[in-house]
Parts: sequence; C-alpha cells; structure tokens
Amino acid sequence: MGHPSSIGADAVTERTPVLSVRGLSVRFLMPGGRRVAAVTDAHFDVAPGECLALIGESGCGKSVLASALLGLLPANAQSAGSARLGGLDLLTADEKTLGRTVRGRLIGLVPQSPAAHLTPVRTIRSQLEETVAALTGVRGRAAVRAAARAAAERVAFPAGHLDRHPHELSGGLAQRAATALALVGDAPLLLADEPTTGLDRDLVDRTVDELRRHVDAETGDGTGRGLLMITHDLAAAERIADRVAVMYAGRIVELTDARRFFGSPGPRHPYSRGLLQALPDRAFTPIPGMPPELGDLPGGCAFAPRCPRATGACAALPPVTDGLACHHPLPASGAEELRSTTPAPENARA
Amino acid sequence: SAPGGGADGGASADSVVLGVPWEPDTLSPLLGYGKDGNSKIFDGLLALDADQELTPALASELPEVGDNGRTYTYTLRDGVEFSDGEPLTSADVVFTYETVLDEKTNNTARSELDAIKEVRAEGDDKVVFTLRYPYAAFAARTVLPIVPEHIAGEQDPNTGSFNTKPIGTGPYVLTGWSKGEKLTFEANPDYWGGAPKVRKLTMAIIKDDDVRATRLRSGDLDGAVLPPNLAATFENDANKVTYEAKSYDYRAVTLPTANEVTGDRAIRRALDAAVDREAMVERILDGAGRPAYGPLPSNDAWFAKGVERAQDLAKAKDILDRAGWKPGKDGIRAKDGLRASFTLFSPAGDKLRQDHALAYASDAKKAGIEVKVESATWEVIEPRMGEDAVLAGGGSTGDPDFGLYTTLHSSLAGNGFNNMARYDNPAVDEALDTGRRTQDREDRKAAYDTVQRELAKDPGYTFLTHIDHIYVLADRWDGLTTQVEPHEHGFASGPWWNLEDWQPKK
Amino acid sequence: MTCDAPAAEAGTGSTPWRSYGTKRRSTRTVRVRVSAALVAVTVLAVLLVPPLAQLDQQAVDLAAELQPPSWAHPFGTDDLGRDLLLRCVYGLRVSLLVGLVAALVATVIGTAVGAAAGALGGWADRCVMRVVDTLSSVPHLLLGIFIVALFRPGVVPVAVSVAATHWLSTARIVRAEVLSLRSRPYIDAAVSGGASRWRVAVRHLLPAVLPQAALAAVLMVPHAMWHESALSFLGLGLPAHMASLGNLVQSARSSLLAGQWWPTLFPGLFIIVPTLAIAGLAGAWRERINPRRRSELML
Amino acid sequence: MPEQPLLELRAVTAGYDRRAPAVRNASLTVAPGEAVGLLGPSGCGKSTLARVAALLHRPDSGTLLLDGAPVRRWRHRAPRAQRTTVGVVFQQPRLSADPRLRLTDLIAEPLRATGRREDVPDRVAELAAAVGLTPDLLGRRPHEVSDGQLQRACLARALVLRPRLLICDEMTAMLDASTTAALVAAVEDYRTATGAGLLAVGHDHTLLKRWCDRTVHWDDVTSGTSGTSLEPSVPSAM
Amino acid sequence: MARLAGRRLLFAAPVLLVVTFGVFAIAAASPFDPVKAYAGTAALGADQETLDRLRANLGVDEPFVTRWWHWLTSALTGDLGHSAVLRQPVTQVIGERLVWSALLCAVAFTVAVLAGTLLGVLAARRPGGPLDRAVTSLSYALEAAPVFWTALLAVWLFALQLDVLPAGGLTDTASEQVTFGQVASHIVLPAGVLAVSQLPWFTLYVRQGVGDALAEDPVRGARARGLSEGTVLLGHALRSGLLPVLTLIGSRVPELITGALLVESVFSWPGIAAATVEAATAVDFPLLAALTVLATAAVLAGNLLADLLYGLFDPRVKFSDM
Ligand SMILES: Nc1ncnc2c1ncn2[C@@H]1O[C@H](COP(=O)(O)OP(=O)(O)OP(=O)(O)O)[C@@H](O)[C@H]1O
Ligand SMILES: Nc1ncnc2c1ncn2[C@@H]1O[C@H](COP(=O)(O)OP(=O)(O)OP(=O)(O)O)[C@@H](O)[C@H]1O
Ligand SMILES: [Mg+2]
Ligand SMILES: [Mg+2]
Repeated sequence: MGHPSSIGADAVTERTPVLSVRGLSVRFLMPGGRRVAAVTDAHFDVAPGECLALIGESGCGKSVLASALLGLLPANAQSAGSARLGGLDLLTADEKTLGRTVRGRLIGLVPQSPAAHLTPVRTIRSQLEETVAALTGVRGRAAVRAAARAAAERVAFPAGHLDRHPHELSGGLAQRAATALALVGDAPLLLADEPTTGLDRDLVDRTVDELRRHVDAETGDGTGRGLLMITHDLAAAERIADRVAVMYAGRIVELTDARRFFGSPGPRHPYSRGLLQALPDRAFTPIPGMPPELGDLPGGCAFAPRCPRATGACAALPPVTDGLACHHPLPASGAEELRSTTPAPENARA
Repeated sequence: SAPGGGADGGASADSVVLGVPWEPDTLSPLLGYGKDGNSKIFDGLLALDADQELTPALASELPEVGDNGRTYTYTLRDGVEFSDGEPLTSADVVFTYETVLDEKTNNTARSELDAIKEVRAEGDDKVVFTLRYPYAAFAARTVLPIVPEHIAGEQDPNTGSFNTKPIGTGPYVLTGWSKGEKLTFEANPDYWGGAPKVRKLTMAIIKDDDVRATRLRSGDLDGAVLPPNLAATFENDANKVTYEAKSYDYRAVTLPTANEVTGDRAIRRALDAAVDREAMVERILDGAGRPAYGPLPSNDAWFAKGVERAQDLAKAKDILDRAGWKPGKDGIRAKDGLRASFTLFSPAGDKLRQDHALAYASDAKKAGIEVKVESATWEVIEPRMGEDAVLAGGGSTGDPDFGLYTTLHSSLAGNGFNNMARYDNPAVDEALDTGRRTQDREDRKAAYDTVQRELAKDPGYTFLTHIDHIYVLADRWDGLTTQVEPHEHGFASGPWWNLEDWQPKK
Repeated sequence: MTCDAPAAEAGTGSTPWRSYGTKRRSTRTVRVRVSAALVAVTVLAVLLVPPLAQLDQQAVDLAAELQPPSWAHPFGTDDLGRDLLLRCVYGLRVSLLVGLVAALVATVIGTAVGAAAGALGGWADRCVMRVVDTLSSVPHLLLGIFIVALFRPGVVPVAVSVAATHWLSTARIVRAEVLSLRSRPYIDAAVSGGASRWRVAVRHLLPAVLPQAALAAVLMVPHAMWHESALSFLGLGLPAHMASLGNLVQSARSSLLAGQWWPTLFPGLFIIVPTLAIAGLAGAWRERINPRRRSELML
Repeated sequence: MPEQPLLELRAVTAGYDRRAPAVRNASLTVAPGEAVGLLGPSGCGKSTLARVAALLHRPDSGTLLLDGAPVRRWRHRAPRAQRTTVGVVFQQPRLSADPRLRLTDLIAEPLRATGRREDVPDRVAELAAAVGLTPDLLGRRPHEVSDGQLQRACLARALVLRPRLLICDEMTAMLDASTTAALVAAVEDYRTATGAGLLAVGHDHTLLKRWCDRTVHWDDVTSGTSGTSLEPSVPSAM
Repeated sequence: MARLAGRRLLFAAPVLLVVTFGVFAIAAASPFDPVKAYAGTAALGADQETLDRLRANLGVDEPFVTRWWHWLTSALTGDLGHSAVLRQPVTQVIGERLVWSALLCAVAFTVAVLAGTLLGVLAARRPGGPLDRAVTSLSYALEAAPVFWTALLAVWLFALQLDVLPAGGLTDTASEQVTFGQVASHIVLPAGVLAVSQLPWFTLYVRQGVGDALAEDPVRGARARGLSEGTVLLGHALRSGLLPVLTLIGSRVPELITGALLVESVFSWPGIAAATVEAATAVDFPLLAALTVLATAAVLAGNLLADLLYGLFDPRVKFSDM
C-alpha cells in the first residue's frame, strides 16, 4: 500500500472538512475555585480521507480534547468554542442528539484505557454483538454473530477469546477489542486515543493499516472519513498520519504536514523537536524540566521555562502563524514549496 | 361490589357471611368447644334462650331435680339424629360427659363440671347425673354439646380428626374449615327443630377490627363484630343494622390484697369512689356499655339494686384523709412513709383495656393515688398478679354462680386466673356457698345480693364498665335478636346466636 | 480572520463557557442544609422537649378526645384526649433510639463480619457465611418475639432483636462486594506493596463497600421502627404505655377509618421526615466518598 | 561461583485455567543490578509471568527463587519482606489504582502499609519529583489525571519501598517519547543508586534494546514451547 | 456451579439440625407457656388444677433436648408430629397451607424484584431529578410503613373506595370452590402489599448500584460506542449495578417471611406463615420445628440462588470462593 498522504492532502483542499474545530477550550473546575485549563483554544480541521495525528506529552490534554468532541466530559468540566461535524456543533448538541446520532454513528472512539472502558460483567462477544446490532443494519442472530466475528477479525482479535470477560484479557487483547468496537459503526470520524498501546510491532502496523484503510474507504455518500489519532507512538504516527498536531499544555503549538514533520525539515517548534529527540532510537533524553501545571499556567508561552531558545519575547503568548505558535521557530529549510501545495485550512484562514 | 362476590347485598338472603375476630382452637366439644351453648353444629341437653333462660334442646324438657338437688334426670328428645344419620342415644350423652371428665382429655373447662360424681344412662332416652353436692347452677352447665360416640369414641379426643371435622345434631353442618381464613356451614335439612331458612353460613376469620370493618363495608361480609367507634361509621348506612348486645363482659381493676397499698380497704374504697364510670362508658366505649358495680350487669335479674354509685371525689378524699393518707408535695398521698402508688398492668395488644387503665389512672390521680400503667404480655403479668393490679376482664352467662364464685371466693384466691386479686371476705364466701347449695330462687337472690353489697363495702376490684357487644349486619333478615352475652363473643354469641330461626326478608 | 487574535480570550471571553453537569449543585446544597436542619431540630426536640414539657404525655383527658388540631393541641388529641404533639415527640424519642441503635449495631457488625469474611476468603469465609446463613434462616419476627419475650419488653430488647436479625443481610451485601473487589488489579498492587490482609480490607475494600453499608444503615432506621411496631401489633413490642411512633400509628388506624386523619398523619410524618433527612445527609455523604461524584460536585 | 541470581524462574507454568495455562514452562533469571527486557507478542503471557514473579499469582508448576530461596507462599501468605523485594508497575494504570486514593496516598500507601509512616513526606516528595508529578497533580484522584500522569504515580508507588527488583509491565506503553525517556531515566537513576535488578516487559524492541542490559524473547523464555494457546499474532498486512 | 449447589446441600443438614435445636432451646427458655396457649382464652378462667392436668397431658415438662430428639427421630420416619395449637397433624397443616404461602411469597417477590429494579433504574437515570426524588422519598416512606398498615390502606383504597379488588381471603368468602380466577383476583392485594413492603430495598439498592455504575468508565465506553440510552442503562449500568441486589435476593427471604406473616393475618390468607407467631408463643414444638425447617430451607435456597446468580453475573467472582 502506497503512502496516501499526498493524495489525501490534495483532497483536503476540495472537500469540506469532516471535523472543524474552532477555539475549543476545556477547563475543569476544581474545589477551591481553581481551574484546570486542560485544552485551550484549539483550532484544527480534519479533512475527509485525512488522518491527523495528535501528539504531545502526557497530561497535555489530548484525551480531554477527544472526550469533549464526544460530549463525554465529567460534570465539573466546562467547554467553549465550537466543533462542527457536518452541520452539527458537537459542543452545543444536547445529550439526546449526541447519544442517538453522533456517538458511534458519526464519531467512533477508541478509548485510552480500553480494559477500563469495557463492561466487566459481560463478554467481549456480547458487547461486540450488541454494538453491531445497535449501529449497523445487520439483523438476525446469525448475521449479528458473523458481523461481530468479522469486526474482531478486522483488528486481529482472536476469535477464541471472544467469550472472555474483559478482566481475562491481556492488555493488548483489550486494546484490540476496543478498536474493534470503535470500528463497528463505520463512523465518518474516528477518534483513536492511543490505539496501539500494548501491541507488538506487527500488530501495531496491522492496526494502523486497518485504520488507514478505514479512512481511505469510500463512504456511501462520498463524503469520506477522517481520523484523529492521539498517539505517543511516533513510528505509528509516521506510518499513518497526513498531518501532525503537537499539543503542549493544552494548546496546539504546531500543526504541520506529517512528511515534513518526520522527514525534513522536521518539526519547527522546539518542543516538537525535543519530543522527537526523546525517542529511544534517537537521543533518548527527556525534554528537561517538567510540563507546567494546567491549573496554573504562566501568562506567556507555556514552554518557555523549558525552552533552550527562550527569550524575553516568550513572556507573551506567541501568535499562531503557519500552524506554528512560537516566537522563535527552528529554521524551516525548504518549507515554502510544501506549504504552497498543501495549504492547511488554518493557513487558508490566516 | 366485590368483583365476582357471591355475597352481594340482597342477592341471596339464604346465605350469610359473618366476620368474626377469632376462631375456636377446636370444634370438638370434648375439648371445650361450645361449652356455653350456641354451637351451630351441636346441641346440648338444654339451651339458653334470648333471656338467658334455660330451655330444653336435646332433652325433651327441663331436668327433674331430685335428692335435694343432687340428681338431675334428663329425658332425651325423640327422633334426633346426628347429621350422618345415626340416632342420638343416652350413650352418646354419657360418653360426652365421661370423656370431658376424663383426666386424660385436655379439656380446659373440666372443672366447671366438678360437681358431677357420676353420669349414667337409664335406657336409651334417659340420663341421670349424680352430683357430689347440691349445686343449683348445674342445669346451666348442661348446655354442653353432645357428640356422637360412634365417631368420636373411635379417636383420641385430644388429637383425633373430630377436632376439625365434627359431626353433631345441630342446625348446621360444617362443610369446610380453612384455619385462619373461614369456616363454612350448610343447613342441616333434617334438623330436629326444622330445616333452617338460612342455608349457608360462612364465618370469615378476620382478626383486625379495621379490616373487618372495611370488608363489611365493601360488601364482602354480611355482618361483623365491631368495636363501637367503627360500628359508629355505619350509622348512616341504610342497608346496615346495628345490634347492641348487653353483656356480662366487665372490665375491672384487680386490687391485690398482698399489695400494701391496694390491700388497704381505704384505698380500695377511695378508688371505687374516684372513678368516673360514666365518662368511661361515654368516651371509651362510645356509649356502648354501662357502668359496672360488680360482676353482674346492672340490668341483670340477679343484680342487687342500690349498689350503683356515682363518681364522688370528695368522698374519696374524705375516706383517704380519715384513713391517714395525707397528700404529699407532688399531690400523691402517703401514709407512714408509704406512697399511695401502685402498678397497673394492662395486657398488651388490648386497646380497650389500655384505655380503661389510663382513664383509671387519671381518675385515681385526682384523688391523690398514683397508678403507674404498664402494658405487658400475660407471660410478664402472670407471675406478678398477686402483687400488682391488672386490668382484668371477664363475665359468664348462665348462672350468677359461674361468674361470682370464681372471681370472689377465697378458696380460689390466686388459683390460676381465678380470683386474681386474692379477694378474701368471709361474708362473701359464705353467701357464695349458700347461693350454690340452695335450689330456692329467692334464697339464692338474697345470697347474691349480700355478695354484691359486701363487695361494695370492700371493693377488692374496681369494676369499671360492662361492655356492649356491637354487631353490624346487612338488613336482609327478620327475627334477629341478641342475647345477654358472656365475655367471649363473636363466634358463638351475637345476633346469629339463633341463626336457625332467621327469616330471609322477601 | 486570523487564528492568533482570538487566542486565550476567544475561549474564555467571547463564547460562553458551557457546563456539563446540570446545575444541581445549588439545589443539592439546599437539600443538604434542609436535611441537616431537620436532623438538628429532631435531635433537639427529642432531647429537650420531654424534660422541658410540663405536661404529662400520658395525661388522659376524656373530655378532649379526638380533637382536631387547634392552638391548644397543634397536632390534635388522640382518642383519650392526650396531646398528640407531646406524644409524637416522646414517640420519636423512643423510635429514634430503637432505629438508630439497631441501625448502628447492625451495620457495624454486618460490615465488619462481611468485610472480614470476604477479605479472608477460603475456609474462614465459608464458615462465617454458613453461620450467617444459619442465623438468617430463623424468621426475624420469630427471633424478635423470643428475644423480646426473654427480656421485659423495652427499647433495648427491641433494638437488640432488630439488630440481631438484620446485620446478616448487611454482612452478605458487604461480603459480596468485597468478593468482587478482591480480584481487582489495584488489590494486587496493594499486596505487592506489602499490605496485610487487614490493611487491604480496611484501606481498600471497606471504603469501597461503605456506600452499600451506609444505604443499609439508613434503611435500617425506618425498618427498625417498622419492626418495633410489628412486634407491638403482635402484642410483643414496646409496652403500649411507651409512646413509640409505631405504636401511635398502629393505634390510630381505626381513627382513620372513622374519619380522623390527624392521629395518623402526624406520627407518620414524624417517621418519614427524619428518615428522609437522615437519608439526605447520608446521600450527601455517599457522594462525598464517591471519588467521581465528589470531584464533579467540587466538594 | 557466579553471583546468585536475584530472581530465577524455573520451568514455570501458570495461567487461569489448568487445562490451558497462559505461560508454559518459562524460565528466566535476573541477576542483581541487571536489567532484563522481555519481549513478546501481545497476549502471550508476559503479564502473567510478571505477576508470578511478583508473587501475586501462584504458578501451577515450576519454581520461583528469590535470592536463591524458593518461594512457597504467594500473595498475602508470602512474607512481607519477600513481597516488597519486588516492585511492580502494572500494565493498566487505571485498573491498578484505587479510585478512592489521591495520588499522594497512592504513592505513600506501601509505606503506610509497612509501618513506615514517618518516611512518607520525604519519600513522596522525592519520588514525585523523580517521576515528574507536580504537587497539584498529587492532590488529585486517579480519574482526574491523564493516564500518563497516573502511570507516573504508579511508578513512584513501585519505587517507594526501594525494591531490589523492579518489574515494569509495559510501563511506557501509553507514554509519549519524552515522558518515556524521563521515566526510564528515573528508573535508571534508581537502579544506579541502589543496584536493583529490573525486568522490563514490553513490545518495543528499540526501547528495550536501548534500556536493558539484555533482552530475551518470549520464545526463548519458554524454550521453544509456545507459551499460550493463542494464535500467533497476525503478520503485518502487506 | 453444581459443586457449589452440592456442597450447600450437604451443608443444609447440619444447619437444619442446629437451627431446630436452637429454636427448641430458645422456645423452651422463653416465658411462653404452652399450656396457657393450648387452653387459649379458656386459660384465663381456668383453675390451677386444670392447668396442671393439661401440663401433664401435653408432656410439656420434658426437657427440650428430649423433645427435640423425639421430634427429630420421628421426623426422620416421616412423622412430623401433631400441632397442639392447630389441633392437626403437622403434615396436614403443611400440606394444606404451604402452597398458598409459597404462591403469595413467589408472586410478591417477583413483583418486588421487577418493579424495584425498574424504579431503581428510572431513579438512577437522573440523580437528583424529580423522578429520583419522588422514588427515593417514597421508598424511604414505604420502608417505614408497617406492613399491616399498608395492608389496611390498600384494603381501604382498593376494596372500599375504588371497589375493584376483594379485601381478603383466598376466594370470595361465600364461595366454596377454589378457582383460578378467584385466587388470581384475591392474591392481588396481599401480594401487592407484600411486594410494596419489599420494594424499597430493591429500588434503593438498584438505584445506588446503577447510579454508581453510570459514573464509571464502562458506561462511558458504552455511551461512546453509540449504544442507546436503554441499552446503556439496562445492558451495562444495570448489569454491574445489579450485583449487590443479587445478594439481597438471598437475604431478603427472611424479610419476606416476616412480611408474609403479617400480610397473611391481615388478609386472612390461609397460608402457613401466619401460624408462625402462634406456634412460637404457644411453644408448639412440632409446628415450630416444621415452620423453622421450612423457613430455613427457603433461606438456604434463597442464599444459594443468590450466590449462583452472583457467580453467574459477576465473572470476577469464582464459584470456588463461595
Ligand atoms: N484473569 C484472567 N483469566 C483468564 N485468562 C486470562 C486472565 N488474564 C489473562 N488471561 C489470558 O492469559 C493470556 C496471557 O495474558 P497476559 O496478560 O499474560 O498477556 P501479555 O503477554 O501480557 O499480553 P499483552 O502484551 O497484550 O499485555 C491471554 O490469552 C489472556 O487472555
Ligand atoms: N476530571 C478531571 N479533573 C481535573 N483535571 C483533569 C480531569 N481529567 C483530566 N484532567 C487534567 O487535564 C489534563 C489533560 O488530561 P488528558 O487526559 O487529556 O491528558 P493526555 O494528553 O491524554 O495525557 P496522556 O498521554 O497521559 O493520556 C491533565 O493534566 C489532567 O490532569
Ligand atoms: Mg490520554
Ligand atoms: Mg500484558
């Protein structure tokens, strides 16, 4: 299978995005009036046929962002901004709409802790069959059963383990079960939160390819599907992503083409660079310092305290230009021609 | 009313459904069922009529009394058959009495027949009782139902199936007994007194007064025993008639002689004067009763006129003052350091007695006597009956001897539940004995008058009220009357005491 | 339009924040406060009224029987003319004592036994549970009757009889929860952290079953009052001279049929209102110990 | 004589159903101070083996030696000293954290359980810094933090009793590169300071190669016999 | 599972021995006097001689151990003895009445479990919402309402005001046949009242269980999958939240029997439970023993059922653990 990113990228310009997020912020109200700004002012689009990889250090707000899109935030959360999926604003949609038409049907979710998100007292098969029956037109016991088996097969979930309960599964098996469940509804937008944890390399590749196939497959109405994949597995991200969004302390600090990000010229934000450098096959050194407390963010660039290139200008919030929020990005050699071929929606708006 | 209900108003006047609060433990007269008459399944040699007068039943006439009141001879009615078709003979009568008197038979009322020395059949239709002593009241004991020897004789009287499947000579035949739910009877078409008009009788057992009232209202029952306040709710119901049966059923406070306070005659007399019986009748009984001045009700033929006494607080205080009971700081009197205070037990679960007890205590307090009312089960009360006062109830029909002797005679003091107050008054004892021995009605009347007057002078009990028993029935029959009733009522007594004589209204 | 302009303010300023939880927080605090106030009033009434009241709750006034509520008798009078308000307070005192003592004892014993059995497992568990089975197979009321009969009827025997028969179900519930919790991975983590059985039970299992135990305890309060009046109904409960709410309600039944509502209504309210108040507080407490609800309610 | 191994598994067979054990005949040693990486396909039984090594799961057969002494009792029955010799970071942080405990308590719990209360403040502060947990996060409960943050707390918990052997069951599976590097660094710092052994279970070949002194593959551990009834993982598509 | 059942069955025998022995012991220790109970109201007029004679006849002075042994040995041969209170052989008592009690309890229990679950789920859906408030308040109120009281109100309302249901008995009082239709209409009120008395527990526990489950990740996962609200509630939240309720099924049996005892006496239902109090206060050993055995069997069966269900519903619990 060829790398589809260029094709996908071309397609982006023509069709309306599957998902379009504008100014999305999420905060948690904590006792004592404190606020945790888990996501701040996120702007991005996911085009049909596109896979957007969202990466960032642990605790930077990736999962919360995904939850917000599904309306699954806890009661002490507040959100602002908008997230349009088709004609619908996901953030203002009421629970009924979300439950009946959005979740599973328009947006699939692979949760981050798959074992914890499965009902412990029911077997994988029953949960899978139930989901098949609820989301697809398949009717009849035998048909549902077969469809469930096929769904398991898609993610290499061994059929022999279908009758087990979640606590009897290994981490990787639970992960595959969760992915299978998320794929059942053939939703136009898939949110995959660390879909490859606990899988060995072969399975990672297989899962990632399956997701890619899912995105590329033509939908009946010709609108195409999108994938927002949250991952720390940069190898997997490289394999699948068309674009990469880097998140830091609740903000998207860099949003760029995947080929440029992983290849040359590489990431331009010092943070992104640090993240890549931390990979075991590279320097394997952590970014110095600790991520800031989201409950008490500094006024300016949140990364400044850890940034080797920080200057006085960093005390102000960096503007977002070309999908990059940094006062002093790393030089981007040869970035020009790439940008002209793939103007991301953000750029178009700029 | 009740869906599918067969007992709907007016539908069938030849069947009647009655709600009663309790059912007999057994239906075998050998163990005590129907000993006071009015058993629908059986007949005794004699029966009591509406005025408590003895009338012949299985005996063709009242007994001949001979040997100075020591022998009673009964002649049996001709042609009486048990409901299984077997004829009644004198052997059945002898069997019945001998079994009841048998030590091995668990009959609780055996002592009532204590006087019998021998019972003997003379031919097929004569029975002769020989007594140990002349006993004027004996005839009233022979309302005891007669059982067929050919059935009951085959079984252990204590555990045999006759207890639940009785056969008798009575106007009705038992067709079913579902314990705790109901008993059903059918008319005995061959009854010697003529086939009853009311063909079906159902006695539904409903312990709870409120439920009984409700089911009566819903038309599920045709009649029921009710407490006065609930009976009052039927006053405006045109289809229901309320019957108030006068009774021997009294409520009294025992004043044990062994207790230093209640044993004092001044205290007893003061209490007797202090209580407001009228108020109790009016408020607690809702008017359905009469003040009681002794075991016999004031409208009874044996009642000693002139012993009635109204509440007189001044007199009560005066008695106490004179006897040296001086009011203390808290209003309670004391004498020689002894507070005029005692405990009064009222049996748990009996609201009527509890109300009487509380009202009594509140009256006593006005005279400066403290009565601490406690309620408890009989298990708790019994061992303390000799020391503490109890709100007792009782009353027997038939003969004044039955009620008076057991409550007042000193020979029975503290004997089981007889003479609970351990009342001991030689004058009363003597009069009671006289009443037993003489056959002459005038002499007996005089003796019982003495008893009642003596009791008024030394009230070992404070008699409070005689309770009317109240029944509410659908208005579908003619010929309903009430007897003067004993303490126990509902099942046997009530307007249905002569059910066999009821006439359905057309 | 630029995407840098809105920045921080876009989210916080121009578009309003949307909340996820419904706005139950305020009504919830109101509920908790009302519950607390009711419980306080109840406790005060129970503690203070009897010693302060000059009236005798047993005082019979036949002339004043069954009067509807008035200024002289705010709750009306019963069929012996006794003041119902006073009797209700006395009754509440007795009933609450029965209810609380029974609930407390039953819950403590039940939770301890259930948690111990579940946490120990194996033979110990089986033995304990069979003992529980054995005890619980004697009908409650039967045991109650015997216990009450063995001692003189009174608050303590009644409370003991209720507690003695009701800790069993708490024990079963708690044990079942524990059994299911026992195999959770976080228990593994505790074991490997050197925790003893006891520590695991107290620190990890017990807190998890507390909501169930609390519910059992709260339910026990009215249930114990119920039991007390059921025993009274059978003539074996508290002696009738002790006003208990159960006794009051029970003896008011015929008045209700006869058209007098107050002897039923007020004692009934005296049972229900404190129960609801206690339940309200317990509910708030349960939310407090439930980590998720707790953070959602920002406690 | 070679140094006595810290942990030795000899022909261990373990699982959840005697008829189909998840781990069959596995043997493995970890010497003091040694870092061993265990690689294997998903579902092959690595976590099960890790549980056995942590004395949490009684094997059906085989021997486990800790410091050369065979282990005969498991879970609660194992002596506390033995249990706490081994520190474990579980694969799924969400499930292995008591939802009722704040992160501080989560970390301090083993200290309290072993009666070393007085060490709590120092030790927690020290470890929190090492694994990168801010005080703000320490005051929250598991469901209020991200999975990665929770995993950090779990690592701190595993280290708090200063185990001589650390078992990390896919500790970094859900962590980003920087955090992974940071946590690995934390573990390595701890090991250099204490000389503890390490058994790191995972899939990530590169990571384990980089991290550990020695990596073994599951197939070698179970000496050719497949550890589980599971079908071998499907080869990557195309 | 079969092993669990078998083990419990084996265990039932000693339990029965212990329980009957215990009941004999406390009954003997209790102040109740079998003689007075036998004599009934007549005892209040009886003299000492009569009571003494009855005492001797009834053989109640034997030590309870002897009586228990007698009972046990003859029970093993199939003779359950003769009930002094009901004046009937115990086998006959049981034969006539057990069915009706069992029917009453079974209907009531089923209704209570189903309705309780339904109400609990509805209440848990919106914690703090009007429905939740109503259901919880009602539950607490009902929990405090004595059965005999609810029974009376039910009779008053349904039999009197609305006139739709018969007020008591097994059949219409006047009817002689026991027909299905009659029993069906007569069981509604007693079973309904009994069910209502059991309802609060189930409702509140289900509410709590479901409410807690709704806040947890599995439900979040199920929601994210797009399952309908009904499926989420019933298939996921309820499945997890029902677990504590399952254990309740066993431990509610004694409560059920207690309730049945009162309901039967208020509704004149010819069941066996109502005889319990009489048997106890009368120290009617044979009847008491039989009733205890029945109750014990019911409780053991209930507990076994609960444990089996629990093991089935919660795969994390092993049967070998129970
Ligand atoms: N509690 C349990 N009951 C029954 N089977 C179980 C249980 N836990 C795990 N298993 C099964 O045992 C096998 C091995 O599981 P284990 O968790 O050890 O695998 P693993 O190698 O850690 O896999 P992964 O890399 O996916 O975490 C799997 O097939 C799994 O389904
Ligand atoms: N319920 C909550 N209450 C308060 N803060 C929360 C809550 N849930 C998450 N947070 C905080 O929000 C931030 C973002 O969490 P999120 O789960 O999105 O992180 P993440 O990027 O997914 O990290 P990871 O890679 O570790 O999963 C974290 O700092 C976390 O502590
Ligand atoms: Mg996350
Ligand atoms: Mg694993």
